[in-house]
Amino acid sequence: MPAILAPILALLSAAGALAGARGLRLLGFPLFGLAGLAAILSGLGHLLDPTPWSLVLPMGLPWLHWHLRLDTLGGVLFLLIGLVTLAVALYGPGYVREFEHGRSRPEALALFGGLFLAGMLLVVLADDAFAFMVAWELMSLSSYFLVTYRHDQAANRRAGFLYLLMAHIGGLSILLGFAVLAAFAGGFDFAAMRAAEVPLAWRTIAFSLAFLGFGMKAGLVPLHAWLPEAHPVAPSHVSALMSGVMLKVAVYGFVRMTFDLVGGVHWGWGVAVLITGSVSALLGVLYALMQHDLKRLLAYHSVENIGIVFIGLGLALVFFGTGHPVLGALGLVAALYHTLNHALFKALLFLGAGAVLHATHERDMEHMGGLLKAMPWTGGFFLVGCIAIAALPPFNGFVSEWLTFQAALQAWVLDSGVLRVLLPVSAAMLALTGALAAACFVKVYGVAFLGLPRGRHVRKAREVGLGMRLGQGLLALACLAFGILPTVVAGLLAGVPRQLMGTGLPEAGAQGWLWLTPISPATASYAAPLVVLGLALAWAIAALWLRRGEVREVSRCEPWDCGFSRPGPGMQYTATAFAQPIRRVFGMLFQIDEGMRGEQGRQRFHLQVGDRFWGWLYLPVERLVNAAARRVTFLQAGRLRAYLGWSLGTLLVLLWVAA
Amino acid sequence: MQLALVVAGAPLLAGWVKSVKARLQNRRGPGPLQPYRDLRKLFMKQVLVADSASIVFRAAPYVVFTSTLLATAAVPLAVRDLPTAPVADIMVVVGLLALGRFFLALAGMDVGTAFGGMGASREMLISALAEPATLMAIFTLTMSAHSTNLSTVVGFQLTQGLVLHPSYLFALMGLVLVAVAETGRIPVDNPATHLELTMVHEAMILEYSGRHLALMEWAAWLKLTLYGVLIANVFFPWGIGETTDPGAFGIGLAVIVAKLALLGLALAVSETVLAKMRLFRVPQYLNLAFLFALLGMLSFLILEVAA
Amino acid sequence: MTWLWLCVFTPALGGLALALVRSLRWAGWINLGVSTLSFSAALALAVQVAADGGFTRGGFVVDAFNVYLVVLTSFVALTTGIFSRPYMAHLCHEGRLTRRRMRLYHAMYQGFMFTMLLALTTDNLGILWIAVEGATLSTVLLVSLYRTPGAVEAAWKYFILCGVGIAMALFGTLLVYFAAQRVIPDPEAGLSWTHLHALAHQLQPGVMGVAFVFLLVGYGTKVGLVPLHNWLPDAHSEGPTPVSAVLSGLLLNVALYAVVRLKMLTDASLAGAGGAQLTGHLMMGFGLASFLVAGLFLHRQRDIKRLFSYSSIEHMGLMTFAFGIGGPLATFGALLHMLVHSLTKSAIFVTVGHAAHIAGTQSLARIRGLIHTQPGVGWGLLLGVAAIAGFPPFGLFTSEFLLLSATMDTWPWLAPTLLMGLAVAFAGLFRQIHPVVYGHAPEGQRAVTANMIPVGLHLLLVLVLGLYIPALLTQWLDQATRLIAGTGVL
Amino acid sequence: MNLTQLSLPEQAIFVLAALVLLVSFILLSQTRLTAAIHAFAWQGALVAVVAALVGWVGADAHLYLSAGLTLALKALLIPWMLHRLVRRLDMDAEREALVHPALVALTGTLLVVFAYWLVLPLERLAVTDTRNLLAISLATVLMGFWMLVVRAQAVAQVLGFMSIENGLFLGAVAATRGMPLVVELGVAFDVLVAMILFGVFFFQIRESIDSLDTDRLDRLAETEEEA
Repeated sequence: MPAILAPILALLSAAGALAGARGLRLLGFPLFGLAGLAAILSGLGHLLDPTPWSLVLPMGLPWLHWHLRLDTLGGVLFLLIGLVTLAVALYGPGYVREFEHGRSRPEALALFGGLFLAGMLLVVLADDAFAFMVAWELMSLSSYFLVTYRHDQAANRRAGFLYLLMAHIGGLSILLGFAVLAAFAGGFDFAAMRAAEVPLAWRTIAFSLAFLGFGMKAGLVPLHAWLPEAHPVAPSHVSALMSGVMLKVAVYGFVRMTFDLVGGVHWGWGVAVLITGSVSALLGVLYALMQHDLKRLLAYHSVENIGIVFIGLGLALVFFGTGHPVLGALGLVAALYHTLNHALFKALLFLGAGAVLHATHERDMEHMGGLLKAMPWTGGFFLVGCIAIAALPPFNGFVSEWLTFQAALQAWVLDSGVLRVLLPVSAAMLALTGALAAACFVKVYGVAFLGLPRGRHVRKAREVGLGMRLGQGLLALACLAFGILPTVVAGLLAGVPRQLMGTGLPEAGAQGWLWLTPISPATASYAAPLVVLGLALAWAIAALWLRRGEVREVSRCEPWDCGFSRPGPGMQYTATAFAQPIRRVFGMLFQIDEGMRGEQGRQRFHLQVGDRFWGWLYLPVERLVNAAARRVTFLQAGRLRAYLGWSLGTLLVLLWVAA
Repeated sequence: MQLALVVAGAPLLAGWVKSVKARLQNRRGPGPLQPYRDLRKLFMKQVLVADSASIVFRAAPYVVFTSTLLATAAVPLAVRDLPTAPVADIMVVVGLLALGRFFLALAGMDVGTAFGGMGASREMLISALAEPATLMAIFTLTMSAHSTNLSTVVGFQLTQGLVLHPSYLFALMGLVLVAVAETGRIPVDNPATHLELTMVHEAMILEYSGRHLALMEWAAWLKLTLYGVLIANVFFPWGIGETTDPGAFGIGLAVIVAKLALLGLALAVSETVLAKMRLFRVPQYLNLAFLFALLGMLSFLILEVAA
Repeated sequence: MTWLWLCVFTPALGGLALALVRSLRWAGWINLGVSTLSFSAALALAVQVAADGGFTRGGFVVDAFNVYLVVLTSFVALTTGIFSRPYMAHLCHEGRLTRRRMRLYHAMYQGFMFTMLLALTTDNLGILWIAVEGATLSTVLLVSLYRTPGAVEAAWKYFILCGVGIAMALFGTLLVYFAAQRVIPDPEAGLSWTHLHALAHQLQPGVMGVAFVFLLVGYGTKVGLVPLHNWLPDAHSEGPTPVSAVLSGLLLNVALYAVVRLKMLTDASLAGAGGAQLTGHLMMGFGLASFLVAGLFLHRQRDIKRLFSYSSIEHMGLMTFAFGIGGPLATFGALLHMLVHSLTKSAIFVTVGHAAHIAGTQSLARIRGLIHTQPGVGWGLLLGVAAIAGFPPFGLFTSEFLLLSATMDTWPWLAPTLLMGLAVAFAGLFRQIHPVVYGHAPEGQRAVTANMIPVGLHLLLVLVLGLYIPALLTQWLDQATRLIAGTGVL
Repeated sequence: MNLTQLSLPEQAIFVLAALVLLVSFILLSQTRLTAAIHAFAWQGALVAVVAALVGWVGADAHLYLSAGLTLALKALLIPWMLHRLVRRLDMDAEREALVHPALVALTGTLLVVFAYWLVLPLERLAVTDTRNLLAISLATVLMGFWMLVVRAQAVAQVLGFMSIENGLFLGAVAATRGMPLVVELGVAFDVLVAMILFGVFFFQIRESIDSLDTDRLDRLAETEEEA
């Protein structure tokens, strides 16, 4: 089906704004869902048959119309966007109902939500720099309006400003990257850029600009600061779209630009990407561990996962650059696989967080607890999300990290000793990241959903409506499916490197759909279905065998707790306490302000864990600009004669120059 | 078949270690078969569940047990090429163990007692720090064997015969340290203590009783055995059966039992001479492990890859 | 030709008539009527030109370059008139203005339009000068209309700086005439731009070089190039809002138009002597300086109208830079930028007028929560700022995109500077506007009767231009580009 | 060229032009307003006479017209208006202290030199034989500009502005035998309007800062906006 349908439907859903406050629910979201469906269909279509679809719209510049094109890579993104959008469309109506009577009315949500989706889809479709940039900035701008939707808190305004500013800077750097390519290609359409012969130096410049721009959008350390500010403050279904999809669009842009347009990759780029990715992954998860605002924590995890994706991309670049196309393809597939997975489970988690927010109006985990009993469905889906993002079998997160490991483990084929060391070390960092992520989600789930309720709101929590549960259920199901059928998915994804670089993964599915053997059966194999089967069997046996006899029934009693008195909610381990050992161990990475406040008797412990990069990068830049601004004011001291002096001086100097 | 053996044998190893320890501390401790009695007793007992506990609490034991079980299934015990081997390579094994740990920790936090949370928090810290070391050690092996399938690795070892790899030495040391940490033995954790502030593993299963407790304990012993077998068979594979015919199988079985007995002895000795360390010494301990593993990797890349 | 006369001289007559009309209500409507007439005449003229090309007759020249500016000017005059009728009437009721001053305002408003259109269409450089000077004279009293100390001061500075600057331009014109005398015997034709352009290659390079410097300094003062810009923020911030709108939207454009016309002459004559780059380099230098400095100034503003006047300086700098680069792409971009910038900027000033009216102040620190008080104004301001900051799909992005690619082709190492400047300016603009639009509105802040039609119209046009440039406009711009840069883009 | 070859009126032209320059020096350093206004009137008259003589030498009629125009405007009307204003603002006795008179004058001479250096290459091209006046006129323009820079007093600034106009007109006459008539009329009209507006502004400034010292108009500045 024609890919253009999806963005058109998205634009139509923006028209839901016209239908008043209830337009979003009754008109916006259904069209949203249709757009998602269309995207899924056309995406799958292009994964199955790789012949690109293309179209030229008579828009934009007179001599440069909008070129649209959808190939396999675009197909992956369409599939991804579609899945999340569909879930959001199911989830949204229930979620936004309460806004209809709030101060900030939902028309803005409908309008900019639709534009946002259309922007993302068009970015994927764009086949010339101009259309790409228009769609790109449309995406940024509309998402900015979504971030500032709840603008009565000053924090949200700050977040929105920071977000828009960094998005703009990133966009400019991307634009410059395109301009570099266009200067050699003699045109702004991607076809010309692909064809162009660009010397390595300029290729590297273009790559660096793209890395900067897309990295800024994707939230790589140290350009991540906007992400944990902006994502949490948007309405949750929007956070799901931003964290789940928009970051992926940035990844798409990077892949498109680096592998497709710039071409002729150099392994040095791979090293840069690899290191940045590893650092982002590790710092992302460490900062996430320190958070106790649920959505903020999830946002930091986006930094982590994007880091993992870029580790994969870095591996791909290294292998392609050193002439091992198959391994490069493996790295690329691993990265794309993780992109897909992260979209699914991060959207799932954000929707879950939204459901909790909806039910308890509470974002701070320190006030949650025992939600599993109150909201079994949400709790169950959230657990799936946690297991998936913690990269535990048999869910999808594990598969992509496994593939990344497999790629990293092939370092021995490389000639350069440095790379041989670098790859395993980054893999080790990946391992550490994974384990910390597991720790973090034990904390999240244990504190939020298990134990005893810590707050009044939470005690009164109710399960959310059917639509919201369906939305989460869809994503949870997808997580499981992508985890159990890795061979199929990897096979589909392998089409991307085949189209971009000319090599796929010949071995991946060679042993049949049951076995995932990325390089060769002898090297490594993973049969997810069998693992699941084994788990199920073992469980069944154990359960049946143990449940026999007279000791079947379970009797309840109050917890023993080493014989201490009955534990109250206050005695539970808090999120902060849970993270304390890790805070101690990695203390140097955080800006910790910790101590006792208040006078004798009524002292309170207070703890502030900040992001070091503010002090390292952002504030200095701001200071610099302000200083420069103060400098130039001498031009305008307010005295007319001084102004006249400037004019006369200018005149004389110019005359002297001219004559 | 072999899986059943492992499952059956696991408590024996634990018991063996216990009794040896007792001897070393010249006490007359319980015999090596004590764990079986414990299990029987627990299975007979009725299950008490804290009223604040949720479904996760009750499901956890099964998940922990089954995931550990599955992990064990992938490790060659007496014979090399198991039919189950290619299902899961070493990293899947690690992943399965992590899954078990994940639920263990969740169960710890479920009841909402202070100790549960404490145990979970510490357990996750230790495991997180142990992970890279484990992976590094494994990478060293797998990179020399060009494979992450355990049977392939073992086979590689056998075929190349007795070669002294400096890298293996480091990897071995690293892996041993990690194994000690992962299985919750002294000096990282003390399976015997119920002293509130020092518990890690015990703190998490504090609220369990009856068959749940039995499964938890059993899973822990399985894990111990698994690491034992891993170390034994990957680094000293000699004697393991090449084929599945009963003869080879028997020999392999005898050999592995002997190896495990030795390992258990070593463990017991170390536990007697060492004292448990503070929690915040553990990171340094695990850094040491990571250092070993990294050295192994480096020495592999520097000294051996040319070969 | 008749259309031209109608378009140019209606405002003159209207101005005279309005000087006599006493009734306020009528004055407002007459003002509108005159503008409408002139605008429709301009449209007719444009269609005619599109049909059968430009012409030079009776001391007037109409070609692709100025016809679209004529349409733009009369259009902005009309929409600003729509806005100003109720707005000024309201000021009069508030008692900030006496009836006499209202008459002055209306008369001068049309007078200003007359000078603008005359300057755009005349063929005679001398008359061009007179018209631009006339523009100063007609607006200087409007700037001081409120008679507040600030207004008087601003007006005085505006008067002296521009007067002196323009005087330099006259000397430049004189030198051009001086150079012309050797090639054009007829003294009457010696200042005719068409004649000069025809024979430009024979003009004495030395003289033309010096002449261009005088002209650049002269008209550049009116364009607001740093460091000649100092009058601009004062005049914009102290004058009534409609005046700021037309100053920013039209006057700067016309001044730049004059500079470009004369650049064409100078280039042609310098081309022979090899030093053809002189004008380009001068303009690039001025443009870049203004662009960067103004961007920095944005960060320190406290007055909302001052803020946007600096943004005008920034954009004029950008255009000057583009014209300085020359070449079809940059020229096309600059022409487009002139169009979209004046549309956007006048829309913004109209919105700002409403905003200041709502909050009862121009101080950025005290205008808060517009979106809550009056969503129309709030969104208008927000979108306008997004447009002026060069966000697609608004038209300014298109022109900046072209400009950037042109820079990349010719002066690659200037491109990063350009982008840095854009980022700085953007940050400065948004950090000021963000709290103004969002957040809680102060107590007792009421919505006012605001006529957002002009704003909506302008922004819509800019939006459309960002997505799709109609063929007619493309044709004009391309012809203009051919005229200026020699070759077109199509 | 040497003057001996020139006819008497031509020599007279040069003399008068030199006087124009001299007057602008006087303007520069003259601190009493009324005296300055007189000096300006003389400058206007001189320029007018120069124009007339050039017209007589070159025998073209329209220069007479513009000469008359200048005489009426610059030598009579504007000075008279200024006088009235000064009297109505009772500032006859007003005198303004110059900061460094010597330095100011010295810079003035440097400007003259600069003007000469700049114009020298251009003069060879002139068709008229009174081309050397171009340097003088440019010098006058720059001097007027310089006067605006050094004098803070509003009236003095107006005088500077007007003397720039004088210089321009002199240049027009000298280099090109005047501009096309329509232009000159337009310019004259603009100057007149400008003068009227100046008059209006004197009062506005006066009532806003009860003085005409423009240095005190420094409310609108960037530097004070310490955020």
